[in-house]
Amino acid sequence: MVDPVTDSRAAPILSVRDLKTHFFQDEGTVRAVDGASFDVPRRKTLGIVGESGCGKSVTARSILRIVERPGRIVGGSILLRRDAGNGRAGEVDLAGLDPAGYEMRQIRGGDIGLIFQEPMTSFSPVHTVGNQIIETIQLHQNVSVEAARLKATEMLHLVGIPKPERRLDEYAFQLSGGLRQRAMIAMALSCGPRILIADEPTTALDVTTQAQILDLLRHLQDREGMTIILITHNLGVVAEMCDEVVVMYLGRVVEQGPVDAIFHAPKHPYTQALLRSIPSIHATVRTELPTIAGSIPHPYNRPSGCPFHPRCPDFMPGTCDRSEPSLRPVEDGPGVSCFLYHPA
Amino acid sequence: MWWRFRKHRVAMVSTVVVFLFYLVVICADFLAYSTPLASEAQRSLLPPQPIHWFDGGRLRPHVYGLAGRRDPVTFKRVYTPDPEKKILVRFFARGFEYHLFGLIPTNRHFIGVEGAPAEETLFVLGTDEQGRDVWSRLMYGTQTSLTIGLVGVALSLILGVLLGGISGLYGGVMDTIIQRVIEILRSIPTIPLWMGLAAALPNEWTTMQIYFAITLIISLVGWTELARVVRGRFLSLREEDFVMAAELAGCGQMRIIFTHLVPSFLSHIIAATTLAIPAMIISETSLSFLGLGLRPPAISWGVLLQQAQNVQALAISPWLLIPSIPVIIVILAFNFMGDGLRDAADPYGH
Amino acid sequence: MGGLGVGSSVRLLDVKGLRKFFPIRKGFLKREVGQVRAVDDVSFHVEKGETLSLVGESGCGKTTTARCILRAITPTSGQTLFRGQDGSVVDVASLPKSQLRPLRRQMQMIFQDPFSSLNPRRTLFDIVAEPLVANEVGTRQERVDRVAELLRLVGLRPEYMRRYPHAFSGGQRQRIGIARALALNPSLIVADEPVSALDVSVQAQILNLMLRLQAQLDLTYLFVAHDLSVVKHVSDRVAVMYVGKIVEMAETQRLFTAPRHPYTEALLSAVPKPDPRLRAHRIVLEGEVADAANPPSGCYFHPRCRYAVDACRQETPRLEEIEPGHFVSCHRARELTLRGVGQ
Amino acid sequence: MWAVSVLAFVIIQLPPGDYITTYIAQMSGSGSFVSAQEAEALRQQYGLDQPLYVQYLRWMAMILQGNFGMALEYSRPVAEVIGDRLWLTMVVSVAAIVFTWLVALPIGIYSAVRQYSLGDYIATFVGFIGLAVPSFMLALILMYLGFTLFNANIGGLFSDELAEAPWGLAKLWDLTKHLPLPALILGLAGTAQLIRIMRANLLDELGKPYVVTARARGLPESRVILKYPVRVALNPFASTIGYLLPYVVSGSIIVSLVLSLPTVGPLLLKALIAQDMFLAGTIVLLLGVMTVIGTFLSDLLLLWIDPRIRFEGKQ
Repeated sequence: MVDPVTDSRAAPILSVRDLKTHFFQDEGTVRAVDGASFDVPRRKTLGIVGESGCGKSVTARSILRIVERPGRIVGGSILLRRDAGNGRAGEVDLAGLDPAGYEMRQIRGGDIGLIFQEPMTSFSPVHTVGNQIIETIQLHQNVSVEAARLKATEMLHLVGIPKPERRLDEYAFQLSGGLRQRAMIAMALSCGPRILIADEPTTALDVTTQAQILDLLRHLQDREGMTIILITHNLGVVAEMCDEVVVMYLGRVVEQGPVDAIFHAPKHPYTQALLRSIPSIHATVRTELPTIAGSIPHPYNRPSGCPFHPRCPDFMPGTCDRSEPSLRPVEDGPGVSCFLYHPA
Repeated sequence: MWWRFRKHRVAMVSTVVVFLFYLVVICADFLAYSTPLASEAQRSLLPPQPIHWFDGGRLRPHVYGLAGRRDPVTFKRVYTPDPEKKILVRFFARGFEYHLFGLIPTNRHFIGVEGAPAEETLFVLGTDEQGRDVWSRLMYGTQTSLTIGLVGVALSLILGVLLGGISGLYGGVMDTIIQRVIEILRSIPTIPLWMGLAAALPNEWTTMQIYFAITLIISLVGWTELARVVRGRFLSLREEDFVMAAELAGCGQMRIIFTHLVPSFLSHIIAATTLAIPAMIISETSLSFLGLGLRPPAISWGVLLQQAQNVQALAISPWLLIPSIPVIIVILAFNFMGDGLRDAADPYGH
Repeated sequence: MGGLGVGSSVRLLDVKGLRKFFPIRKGFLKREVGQVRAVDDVSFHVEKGETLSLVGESGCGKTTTARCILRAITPTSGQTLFRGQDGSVVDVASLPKSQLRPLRRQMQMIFQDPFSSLNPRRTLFDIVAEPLVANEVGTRQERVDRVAELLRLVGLRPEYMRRYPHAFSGGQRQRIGIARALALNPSLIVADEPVSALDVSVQAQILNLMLRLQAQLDLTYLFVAHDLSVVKHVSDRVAVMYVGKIVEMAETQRLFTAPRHPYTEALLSAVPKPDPRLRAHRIVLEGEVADAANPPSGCYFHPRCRYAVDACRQETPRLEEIEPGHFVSCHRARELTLRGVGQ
Repeated sequence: MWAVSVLAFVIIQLPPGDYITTYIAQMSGSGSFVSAQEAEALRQQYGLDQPLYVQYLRWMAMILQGNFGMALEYSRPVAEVIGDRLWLTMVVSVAAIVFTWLVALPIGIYSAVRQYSLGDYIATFVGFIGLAVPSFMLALILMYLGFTLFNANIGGLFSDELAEAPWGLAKLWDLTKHLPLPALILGLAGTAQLIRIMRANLLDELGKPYVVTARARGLPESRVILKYPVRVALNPFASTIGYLLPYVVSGSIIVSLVLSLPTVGPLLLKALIAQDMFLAGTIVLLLGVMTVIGTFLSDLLLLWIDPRIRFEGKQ
């Protein structure tokens, strides 16, 4: 296994190596994540992009060890490097922990926070917003209810919710979509995690609300110095938010690199095609878009070799359909998983 | 839907069981070997006679004759099997005359004893107080109880689909009225309602009249559930985009209903109907058991079980409880079948 | 409403003062306690052969407008004048339901959800031939030929005719939906978010298909969408809606490069651009979209508008043509210089 | 409520003839003769000669004054005849419901959380049996088993020697001892149903994002399940109380008959057969009222536990 991006900066806060998460169903096995490797640089925003079924959400859930049955991590490691600040310095392999054990539970919410696409359904409909935030705080910090409540109010204030004391006692369905997502962020950040995983945090929101939430995330990152893993299918959001980008296709990382390199000098044919095919607000009016031929294969019949080869314009018969390329650095930076750059 | 249903093994087995039971319904006369009303005070409360299949290593099915004597202490007749007296059981034996499937006149029965004197006859499941053969009565009871379920469900189905359809399709005032009626009907405890209605049946009515009245009464409550299912499906389907697409394609109201809506909820109706049948059977059985449903000389499972109402009778002749076994089996089978159908009917279910 | 200034054009659709209010019913007696002004005095027209896009955020009334035009729902008031293929003009909004049928052949819809818009129990042939059958067009063999032709037109193999929709991917299903819409050679196609449920790479395929079909079959599109990037790729003109009203309407290029309404400006600025070098300072709107059941006084946008003055709080602005073909509903439209997006 | 009273009246009026007819029949059965004049006088006395709506209004007026009329067959006021029995009906029903809840909740939760486990299959199967066996049949079978295996009569609510005794601690204790069995028999079908409802509700809820969120916040699994999805799944569960009560009460009629429990069930049956309209009417009416109360209670409960309903319309 060759390390992809490891530059001179401090060790990445999280390293995923050859992660495999499979879903064992009656009809067959879905290899949702199948050998994904990437690093999450400290205090930066890493974007994970890909189309539906590429395994980006499952990757996020695998990191938190909340993959649901019949899904299971069948291989690989997830190394979390905690710093001394939390009092539990050192490296830990999340893939090796008991998903229901104490240590993993301390990491969830304590070291890694998670926010979801659906802010409406991410809160229990029968508990107040405050109840859930206070619960989280008390779970990870040994404080009284009053102190936890104070902290929760502070968090709501921090994410820009007006009248936080009152909102604390309201239910999620009483808040608007934007406020709900803010409350969700407040809950995820209430115990000061070093990593925030945001799984499609703005997909369900309107553009103007999306702008508000993205702004908030950026602001919070500057202030708290946390690492963000932003999972999205929206390349615009990635371009605006991320420092580093991971591109996934059918459960594998096809390319990783700094955002500028990915958008202006993409290496992998999939990344190139994806970027060309997105409708742009800067395009000339009424123009045809270059498209990627075909459609994403059904999860039960993955192509052999490089998963992208049936749709790839640079397909090399005899190579791409025979063996699987691995993620390797090319030139000075980005890691690419393609035989064009490192012949088999 | 079919292939999904077939994956449901228990449901498949249950379907076979239900099918077998209805075979009994069709062939009740053939399976019975004595007329259900033939009574003989001398033979009251005979215990079941187990069939012995082999005799001296040869297949020669027979039962032991029963020797009765009166217990000098309790004055009750006690019967003991007499291994010496072997009564041969024949297949396709001649018996009373009947019309097979209501058409073919015959006197052949599945099993029976031929040409034996009155006391040397067959009581596979024993006899009741009046000395009537429980097995034969059970066959006829099955016929009544299972058809009452079907007829009742058919009535409920017509009422339910009609009213539910009107309610879901047109909405407005009709919907409100039908919904209120359903609510009121459902808010009344069913058993007192049935009891009240059943008690209202005149004593002088014939068995047939009572049979239909009872079906009417039990379907009175049954239709509300079906109407709710139909209405619910109509309402949710009306929201589907493909219905609007059909409307925009210029389809008439009738075409939308029959090519888009009905096929989409037909499977749900079938499932709901299957689940409604056991409820009907239970209702009939309960009412007859209370003496408010079918009355003798009609025979149904409930009527049969009525004899098992008191503990003393049961303790002496536990075979009177035997009719409860088919009741439980049939109801279980219908429930499993309906459940399987319901799972298979839901195209978006896991 | 003034004309567009393009002399030779034919107005296929002319919407005047369209309104759709939904009653809010509450409580035990379902008493009407208010109204949601989903569409509130909307006027625009669509010319033959062009694409007009209705854009706006969720709940702005764009979908309701589209459905009112098709008479999938009956509008509260207003006119929608439609020019039939025989040249006659009828008001679809006030037509009795029984007379809608011939018109339905000329206006069709493409749906957002490629799953719920196709009946899972019918084959591709049944689905695509439905409009033909419903309108009694052709013999069975002619219908088979027509369906095959339609499937080829949208890029599907005619051999798939006997399959059921569940065997197809989202993009392919959307193609089936398009084939159904084209079956009767309509002149107007209303597309309600046709690509928003699709993956990025498939979006491009469907958009291209729609553009190609428009040129090939001389179609007119009313395109309803929330994604401004998609809109830019397909439309000739764009109308921006906010809380049931059109706030700005202009040719696409002009609207994107030189918007005149502050809401349009904010909307354009909020769209994330897929280019990290363009991380410009964004205009982030404060607050939430106004409630259509209880809208603010004056201009509905004023509580969020950074240019709002007193007049905006009191007077409701009217949609005015401030330049030929450029309609804006803003008191300060003429004095403000707003930021658009470059090429 | 009004509809219930009308319906109750209609039901009891449906039988042809009236109590007097039955009375005459009984009298002639025992050899005495009732003259037409006497019958007429009796009818007048009880107001049975009036048109139906008048009878109905008179009946309602009486009830509103707290007078339920005379139980003709017993020649005692209805209230007196029903008295204790109604109370015992309630005790038995409530016991059955408590049993239902105590059993159905944990099993339902277990079944959902360990879906497709052995325990789930067993629970599902037992549930099916519970649904399939009519309660009176279950009562019969248990009685038979009790009689043959333990030689004990398991019917009744009191021991023979205490049945007629005045209320006291001993009698109360006796009642408590006798209660579990009728409660089990009555509650089993409902239990089976509730297990299935709970399981289905919970399975729906378990996949919701808020459960995943709760897990992602580091909550222990037991708390994740019990605090969140179970709480939400309880809502539709609560709404079943409304129909559980009348269901159990009406079920108790048949079961009481088999187990010879001193509840209103056997009384109603006798009254219906004897066409004792005041008694039967009152019982049906009371059962109807119980249903309405049950529905009302479950609505209140729902309002209390589900904030979504509580805040509807307050926005």
